[in-house]
Amino acid sequence: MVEDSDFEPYIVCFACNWCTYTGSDQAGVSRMQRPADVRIIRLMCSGRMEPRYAIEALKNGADGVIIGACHLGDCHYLEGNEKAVRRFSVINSFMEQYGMNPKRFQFWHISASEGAEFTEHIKEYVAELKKIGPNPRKHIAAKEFKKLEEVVI
Amino acid sequence: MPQNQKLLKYSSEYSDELSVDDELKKIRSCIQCGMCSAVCPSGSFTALVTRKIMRKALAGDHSVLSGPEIWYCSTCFNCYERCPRTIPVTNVILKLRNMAVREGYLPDALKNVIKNLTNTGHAVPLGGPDSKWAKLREYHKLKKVPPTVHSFPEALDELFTLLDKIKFNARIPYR
Amino acid sequence: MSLEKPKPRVAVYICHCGKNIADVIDMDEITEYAKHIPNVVSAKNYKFMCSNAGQDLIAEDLKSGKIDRVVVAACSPLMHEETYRRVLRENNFNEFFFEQANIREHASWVNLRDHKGAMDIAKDHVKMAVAKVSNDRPLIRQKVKVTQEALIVGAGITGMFAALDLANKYKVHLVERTPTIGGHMAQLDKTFPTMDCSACITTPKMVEVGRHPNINLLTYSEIENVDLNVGNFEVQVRKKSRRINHLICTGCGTCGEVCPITVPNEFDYNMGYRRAAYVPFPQAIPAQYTIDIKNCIECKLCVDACEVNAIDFNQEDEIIDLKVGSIIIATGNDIFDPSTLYCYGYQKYKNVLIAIEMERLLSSTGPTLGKVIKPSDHKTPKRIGFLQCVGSRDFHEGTHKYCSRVCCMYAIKQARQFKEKYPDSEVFIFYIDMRTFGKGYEEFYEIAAREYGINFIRGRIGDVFENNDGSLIIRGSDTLLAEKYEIEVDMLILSTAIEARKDADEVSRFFGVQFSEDGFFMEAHPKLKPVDSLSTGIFIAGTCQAPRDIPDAVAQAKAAASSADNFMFSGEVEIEPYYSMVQPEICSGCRSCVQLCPYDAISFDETTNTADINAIKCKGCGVCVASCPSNAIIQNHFTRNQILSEVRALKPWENYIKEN
Amino acid sequence: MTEIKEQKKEHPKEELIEKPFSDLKYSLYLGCVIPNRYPMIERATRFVFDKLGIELIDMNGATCCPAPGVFRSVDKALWLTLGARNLTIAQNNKTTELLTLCNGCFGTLHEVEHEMKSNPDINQRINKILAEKNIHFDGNVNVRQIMDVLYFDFGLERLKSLVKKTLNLRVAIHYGCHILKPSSTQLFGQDPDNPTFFDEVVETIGCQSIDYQEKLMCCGAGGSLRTGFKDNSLQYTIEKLRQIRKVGVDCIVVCCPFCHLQFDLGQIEVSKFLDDGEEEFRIPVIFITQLLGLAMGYEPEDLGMIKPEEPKGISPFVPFDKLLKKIESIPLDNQVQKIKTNAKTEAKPKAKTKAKTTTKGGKKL
Repeated sequence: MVEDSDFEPYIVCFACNWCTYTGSDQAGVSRMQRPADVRIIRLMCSGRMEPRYAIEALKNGADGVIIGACHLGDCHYLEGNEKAVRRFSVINSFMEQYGMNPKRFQFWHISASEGAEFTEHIKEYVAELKKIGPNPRKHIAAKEFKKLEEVVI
Repeated sequence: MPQNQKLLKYSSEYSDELSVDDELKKIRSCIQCGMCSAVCPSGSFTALVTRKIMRKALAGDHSVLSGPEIWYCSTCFNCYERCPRTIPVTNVILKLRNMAVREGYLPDALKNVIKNLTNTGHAVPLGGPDSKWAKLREYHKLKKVPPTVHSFPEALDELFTLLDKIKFNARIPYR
Repeated sequence: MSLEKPKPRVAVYICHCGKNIADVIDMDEITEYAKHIPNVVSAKNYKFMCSNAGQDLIAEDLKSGKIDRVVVAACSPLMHEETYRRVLRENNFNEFFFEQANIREHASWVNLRDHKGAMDIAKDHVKMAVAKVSNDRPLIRQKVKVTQEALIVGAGITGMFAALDLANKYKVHLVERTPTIGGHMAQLDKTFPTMDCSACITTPKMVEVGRHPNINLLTYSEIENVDLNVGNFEVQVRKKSRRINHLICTGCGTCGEVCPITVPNEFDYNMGYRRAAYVPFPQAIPAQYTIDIKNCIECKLCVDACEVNAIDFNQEDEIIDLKVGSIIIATGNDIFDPSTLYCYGYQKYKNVLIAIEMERLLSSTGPTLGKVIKPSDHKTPKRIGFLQCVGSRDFHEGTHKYCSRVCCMYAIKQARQFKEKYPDSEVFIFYIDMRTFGKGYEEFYEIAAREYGINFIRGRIGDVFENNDGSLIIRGSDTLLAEKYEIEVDMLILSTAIEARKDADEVSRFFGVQFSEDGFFMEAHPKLKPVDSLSTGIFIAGTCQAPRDIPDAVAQAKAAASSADNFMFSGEVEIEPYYSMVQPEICSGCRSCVQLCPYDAISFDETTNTADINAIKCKGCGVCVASCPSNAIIQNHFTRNQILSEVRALKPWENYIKEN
Repeated sequence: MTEIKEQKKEHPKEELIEKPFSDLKYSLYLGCVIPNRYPMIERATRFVFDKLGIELIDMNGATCCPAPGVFRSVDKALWLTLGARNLTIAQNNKTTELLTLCNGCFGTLHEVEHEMKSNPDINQRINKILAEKNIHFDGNVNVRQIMDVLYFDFGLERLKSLVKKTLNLRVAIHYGCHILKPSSTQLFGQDPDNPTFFDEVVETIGCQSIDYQEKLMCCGAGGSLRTGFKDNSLQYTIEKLRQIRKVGVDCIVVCCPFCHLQFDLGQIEVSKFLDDGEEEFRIPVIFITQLLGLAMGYEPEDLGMIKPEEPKGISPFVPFDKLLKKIESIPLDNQVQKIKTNAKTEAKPKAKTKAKTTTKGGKKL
């Protein structure tokens, strides 16, 4: 097992182009430092987020998945984020059945001006994930990949 | 260079030490607006200019620790509340006092109070069961000795142990 | 034609961005890494990829025929995606065979000290971009006709200038919430640094706006709803009932004379009075009267008095439908209310005023006709003080971190005006820093001190106390002398901050524009697109974007007008081809997507029993794609395969395995 | 409930009012100045709280808080350690609420509580030190100040119902600093530049809070200033006393014994700074519980407002005589009603002026 102190979580963030992605850009422009644990994938709207993306990420061993959406009422596409919220709550209720800690799947409302909030949230989330520990799927994912490698090569 | 020149040599020694704490670090964003000294009641009567203290600490001027000014603060927190940059000015001064004490600048009058605490557990002790204050307590139909550390010798022992544990006597040059 | 899909040949270009990226991320290492990603045939790094030389680098490789897809690892795609797409376009490649990996904002800048961490992120982002670009498909931009009309929201100095500029070419609808146009500038007496009479500049422009045949002036009106079709925005405006028919009203003022109701006049910052039937000020445009129904008691004295029978108490709000090609938002600013800063005693002490109130007192059209008087006893003050940075440059909650830019100048201006009127008086300006940065501003400041004898005292005021006679004791500290002072003045003027409109969030929601951290509207790029919003065809100008003075506001108005003109001129606009498409052979006809589309872009074809998406109406949010139970809908450029390939490109366990 | 009935049976006549509540329970933290210099505050508080039906449990073996000015300045470790130790005594008393009668103690203990609860690093370090004596701070203690308890826990309504004597005194309130600031950890949620809780309590029990310039200024005692540079600290006090004298009051009311000491003994000490011909200060200083007791109709003796002939040189230093005479002349109950209605009609226009300022309806000119 990895010691808690060594463990750096791996977080995949699906960010809405109009708010969280821009907000994260703003955090960068303002040079707000955060743990180097987040990979950001751009979507046009959080409403585009499909459950399988999160599941795929977790299956691959990501320790946390974040959906970054606009605040309710501020959606660039009128109500995409509301649909995402509804979808998220359903998926999240299944997380435990998949053997995942529901905390590994997050839904955040970060507007384009909230680079500071984004940074703060990430710091807190990284600390929380460090407490929860690594994704148990990591081992399996690695083994599966190794097998695959053996077959292919 | 002539020996008698009094030129300021800037150093970030103090500001670096203060900046270990996220709150105190804000001192670096001081814009010298003068709000803290404007609302400082002590500044009306004494030589304390909080704004100057902030500047001296940032400039690394040694006189900020060696001078008496930091001890003129009555910790009323006016500056702390009003600073437009939300610098915790009072806490900066308290931290500077800590640093001054470490370097041996501790006002004499305070040494007595420290002695009181380290010997009796009270900064303002009763002065024994026969003192005039004990009599006053009796007059007011209260126990002659209050139910504080004064009534419990074992509590005083506990205090001594804790003081030893944090090596207080070794660190603070009050004796 | 071969049936087998040709293997994509991706070229990766890594930008140093000067030192912004190269200082944190080792260029050689990441270039070497990129070479080993599947599908990558070449990887290069260069100092500035966005420069001409950098673009040429891509163009050469494209021309050589060795590559057909491009990944640039540099800044945010929001910054330069368009630049690189153009390179592909110009070299006869489909511009959508391009992806940008953001390794500046999302890696190097947020991990300035953690070089290894930044490198890990950068590698992953490059890998994701390669994975995505490998699955990119050629797309064609759709073109839409643009309506040759413009909407301008807010008729202050910014809105008026933008309207006048655009109206020479296009029909312009100018919507204003209050009964008159003119905005804050109409309330000012003089303008710095030239000391022109504000009204003398503003009112002729107001008249021009009022008379312009191409400007449809909608005052006392508010935006009700907006349909955000790029190039063809459909806007509903509610024209509030004035209870007076403006086609008939001659503006004679009889109704105002007979009206028995007296209420504070907002235009004079509640210092003067108006009737319930009123024009805010004599030079208002339109000059016709309005009945303020909130305060009206419906005595109908005015109905009898009006000789042209213009008053109609049955008049109702009118909804006007507009279709416009571009929108300029110029909603202006609010003024900070310092009553919660108890130490300065605003609203507690009578003789503490805010600057805009002083402006009305100084104004020859103001409630006192230009005579400055103390509210406590109506006498002329002998000594006045100005306190700068009230609500600005303050990090407390409820106040603003930014500098409001204009307060230093307007305080000097008011001080000089006061001195001109009352040469025997004494004027103090308490400041932190005097920021007189504009053309002629520093000179204006210098003359104020030298010729007018205005006392500039560096150091904020701490407390204000009131004497029995209403005069004020000011206590502060002179930071240059390191001395505390106590000064007695008759009046204290607080130079209050400019702040975003309280209902700016409503406007932002209507038009889909974003906020900056300070509450003002966000420009698309702080330097290169200062009047563009992130929504195509919608522009922002004036103090709704940031605090600024009149010259800057006018400059922005003209910039926005020119941008809107540029946008509408060609008559058509290209829209991003990110729309979604139904694959009819897979569609099961369940109709679940039809209900979900917020734009009514999905229709159901009864004959084929499948859904169909209107590419023009679709804005590309992808909600339908995510919800389709048959996976029959695909979103261009963000297909399921692409996103999944991005997720799969990440190998979160790699580091973990290494460590064990 | 049974408790109340029993007590009633025992002393049915003595009870002016029935004990309204017995569910409130606090660990009473005395500090240094109250037990050792101003026992009358302890007496008044114990007496009045008993009548309010609030249970106070002694914190046996408590030390100095330690004083926020002196000890936090000297050594933060000492300050945190002893502060945390005092908190654990309340914990051992099986109470969650710790009541202090002093702003300074409140400043220290509240800040220590805050640091121990919010900063895991400090929590760990301090608990490690305390472990030497098998003590551990679990974090189940809330530090409360007497004003906070009267204002929130007991409440203004209940206080009002207990008033048996409308004193209608003109009083100068001194808030003190550490109860108001830093506002981030303060309990009242009021702007430290515009606090009202003390005024509200005093007005509720039938006195007039007289506004004076420098009302929110420090008394000068804190921050080791009195300890280290007494003359400087007295400059504060004389400034405040002059402003108070300007508006004319019957007494000064405080909620902190150190401020109390500074105003009481200070009035004697500032004599040397008086201008030529300036009258000596003799303004009685009383503690909030003493004022409350008087309003509830109790004898000054029960509230510690008497002083023995011997020994000399003890508190209080400013005599109460004039104040007590005035209070004696104020009748109980019946006529109270009349004064109350007067007060009500007076209060009305005040409310109106408030409304005026909020609408700010152009009445400026």
